[in-house]
Amino acid sequence: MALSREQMAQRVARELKDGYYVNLGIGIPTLVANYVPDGIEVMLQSENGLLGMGQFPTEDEVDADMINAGKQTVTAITGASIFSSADSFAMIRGGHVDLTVLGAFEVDTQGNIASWMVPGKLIKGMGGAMDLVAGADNIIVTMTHASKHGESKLLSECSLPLTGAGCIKRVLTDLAFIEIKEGKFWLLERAPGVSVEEIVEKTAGEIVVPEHVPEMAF
Amino acid sequence: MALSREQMAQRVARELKDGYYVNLGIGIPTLVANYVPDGIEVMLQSENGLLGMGQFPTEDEVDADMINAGKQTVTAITGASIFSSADSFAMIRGGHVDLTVLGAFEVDTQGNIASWMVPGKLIKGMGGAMDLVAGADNIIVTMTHASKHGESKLLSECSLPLTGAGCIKRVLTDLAFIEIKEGKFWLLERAPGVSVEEIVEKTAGEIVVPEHVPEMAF
Amino acid sequence: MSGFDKVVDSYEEALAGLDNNMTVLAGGFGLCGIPEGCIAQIKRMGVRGLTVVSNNCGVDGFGLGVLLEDKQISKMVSSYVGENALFEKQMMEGELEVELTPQGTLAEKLRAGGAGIPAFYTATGFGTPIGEGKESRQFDGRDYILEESITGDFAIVKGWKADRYGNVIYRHTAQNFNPMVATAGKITVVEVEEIVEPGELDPSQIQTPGIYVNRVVLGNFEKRIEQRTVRQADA
Amino acid sequence: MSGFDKVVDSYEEALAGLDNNMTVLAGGFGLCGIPEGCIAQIKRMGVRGLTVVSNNCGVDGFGLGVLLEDKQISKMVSSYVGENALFEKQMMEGELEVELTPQGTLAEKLRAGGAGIPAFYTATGFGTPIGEGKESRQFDGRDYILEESITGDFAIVKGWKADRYGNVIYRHTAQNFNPMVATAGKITVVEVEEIVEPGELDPSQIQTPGIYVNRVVLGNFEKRIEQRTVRQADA
Repeated sequence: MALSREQMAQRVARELKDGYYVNLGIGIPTLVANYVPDGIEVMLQSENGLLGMGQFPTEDEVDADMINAGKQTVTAITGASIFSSADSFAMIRGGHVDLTVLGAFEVDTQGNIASWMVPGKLIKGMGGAMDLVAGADNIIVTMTHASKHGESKLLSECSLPLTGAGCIKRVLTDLAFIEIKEGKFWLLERAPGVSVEEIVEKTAGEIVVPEHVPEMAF
Repeated sequence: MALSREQMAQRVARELKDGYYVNLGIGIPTLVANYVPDGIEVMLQSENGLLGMGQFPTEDEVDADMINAGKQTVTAITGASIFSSADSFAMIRGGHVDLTVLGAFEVDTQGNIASWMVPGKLIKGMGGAMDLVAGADNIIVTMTHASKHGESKLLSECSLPLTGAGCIKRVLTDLAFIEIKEGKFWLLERAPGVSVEEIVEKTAGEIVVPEHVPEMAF
Repeated sequence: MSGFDKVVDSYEEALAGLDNNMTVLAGGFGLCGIPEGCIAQIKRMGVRGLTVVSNNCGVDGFGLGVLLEDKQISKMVSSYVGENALFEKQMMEGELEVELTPQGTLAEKLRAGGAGIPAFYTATGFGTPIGEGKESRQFDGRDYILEESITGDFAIVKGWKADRYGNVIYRHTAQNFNPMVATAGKITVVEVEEIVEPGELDPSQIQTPGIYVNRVVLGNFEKRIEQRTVRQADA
Repeated sequence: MSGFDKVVDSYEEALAGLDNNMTVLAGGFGLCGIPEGCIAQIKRMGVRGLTVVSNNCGVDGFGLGVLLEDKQISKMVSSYVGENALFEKQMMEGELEVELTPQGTLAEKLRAGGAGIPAFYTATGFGTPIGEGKESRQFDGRDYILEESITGDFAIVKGWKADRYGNVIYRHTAQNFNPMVATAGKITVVEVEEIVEPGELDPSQIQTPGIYVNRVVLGNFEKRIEQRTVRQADA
């Protein structure tokens, strides 16, 4: 069965390591914070200028001057630091964030990602996404494997305008965990009960399937 | 008579305006701070990261962590700010300093300045001088009009390696106050008792002399 | 030090000289840390044809959004502008030009503008529509695009506290774009919640030194919250 | 948060992994705010062939000058190096390569190195020996040269206080090059006068966030003064 949003977040959370500074995008990536494994501590970077983002405030703690990149009211953990947007993106662009998790419309076998613009539809802007994908060495993209109409989002070449070129190495979909290298997708794991055949069928770009494909367990 | 170092500083100080942020180089420029006219307040920028440099400390106030760009112990005035070298030179390079005063070996009619290196002699480095001359719109160079051997330092073309190209508009020497524009020197004022003839004779580059050349008064 | 006293008594004085067709740089992220009073004054002044550089354009009826009501903005330079129906409408109808710029590139362009750096290379946007028409080159085998700096006629900034000399500190994440914007305006106006005497702010903790600031004005702030997210207090 | 505890117990641990022919970035201006303990440890380790990037190279017998005694430095990147007889001698005899870089350009190269900006344009040095062989171009009618960023294998930094997470603040003008150096090392080591617990430093006042810092070590500092200038106390 396809992974739920929570399961996707849970699977991504297993990639966290103790001491990681992590930037989580909006949507499923945000949920990853709820599944940090025991014994592991991570610090969340919010690109509006906060390192060490905490939980939402209580009603009493709400402070208009304390928000995250999603413009939500948040708190800061003990030991957090707060800085300007230029300093925040110096951190991001300079490759100092250990892991970035973000959503996408499409990725392709070249590691390209499209996530910000659909021609003909209203374009709201890329926000910090282009900086995040260009700056990070270690990115996990989370998205559904195919659109509601069954069209694959894992392509040989993105059809939408790119957010970044050649920067994505790992994708977690609701069906599979996939690595991108040497111009191909490589199937690493499959969702519980999802067949390799279904994954291959729903992957438009070239995909390499090893002899044994482990099933994720939750 | 040629101006003393103190008189040179005093003359430069008359160019100060209330509210000016000023960077003073080592030597005669440093003395300018002693002659700030009544009713005028300036704030001194020291390029190691201090805006609002104060006087030297008393013995009791000496603090190894509080120095100026000449590596001298200093104090900070009330209302000073302290920042990194990158931020300090952002200020300088970005043209936010209102007046920069510094010494030189030579200047020429193109506004070029040579102040940091004599081929064949030990080269210590340019420190912040290249940034200062490139960043400032408003610079006054202070130097003697001629070398000890009587050789003019106001040339049609600098003979020494440059510190900056086309950036100097005003020079105060021990003999004259001179403007540089349209590829020529323009004599503005002469030191008390110094003749126009002497100035012209000691100026190697083309110099324009107006009908009346005011004498400086002290 | 009268020459360094930057405090003005009104927003009229604070924005004196702002005229049609100028470029205005505005601090803030979403509705957080925005110069509310300066925006209101710009609306009152009725100046038009403005190019506004700001990460976002407020919401309908608040923040920079209010300048859309009388079509005072002709061009926005932003990274994200989607929170505003009037914005959409004017953009769709071609009344409002929009130059989308990646958030980090926008922050760096403003910093560069203040720091006398005319242009810099960044990997952000290479191979995307943002890189099209821009010069690109490789360093160490990686592709980068050339981005030029931004400066403005006026910078409007929201600080927390400022002293009379224009030294400013910001509160929490209301810092955001404000420090860079403050460096990049020909005339920089800072509105604050509190004006203090020189010496009250620790010199090493000043985030915008007074050299960048032309005018300081005491403001009143609504501080509207865009996404009020809360958790239950622990029992 | 054990994964974020950056404190190590000794300078041996702090500089573990430093090897011959590496590039070391060092904070400090003159003898102010220099990482005294790290320098002493590099001397003890005896590593050689180092490229050292630092505004100055100390004096004879103190600061980076001590690394000259056993010829551990093969190249210095600095803006001003004149305070040191041994330095002169090694430079004159060709044992020590020196790359002079304008002070502001050096600061910006280090900032750029940490910030993922491979190169930027500056007017500083155009038309001088520093601009020779460098690409130049005009923006808005003015000439600029292209300068590339600097990063290093190790960054050695002198802070005032750090918490266990590696958040650092600096004291007065001992800040100088330290914050930029801290961002540009593959491994960044910060030695401080005091280690405090997380939360003791105000988040908005942290000058180097812990994300840049790999190791924090408690030091003892001589803080030698290069130019002791004093005035008479007022009567």
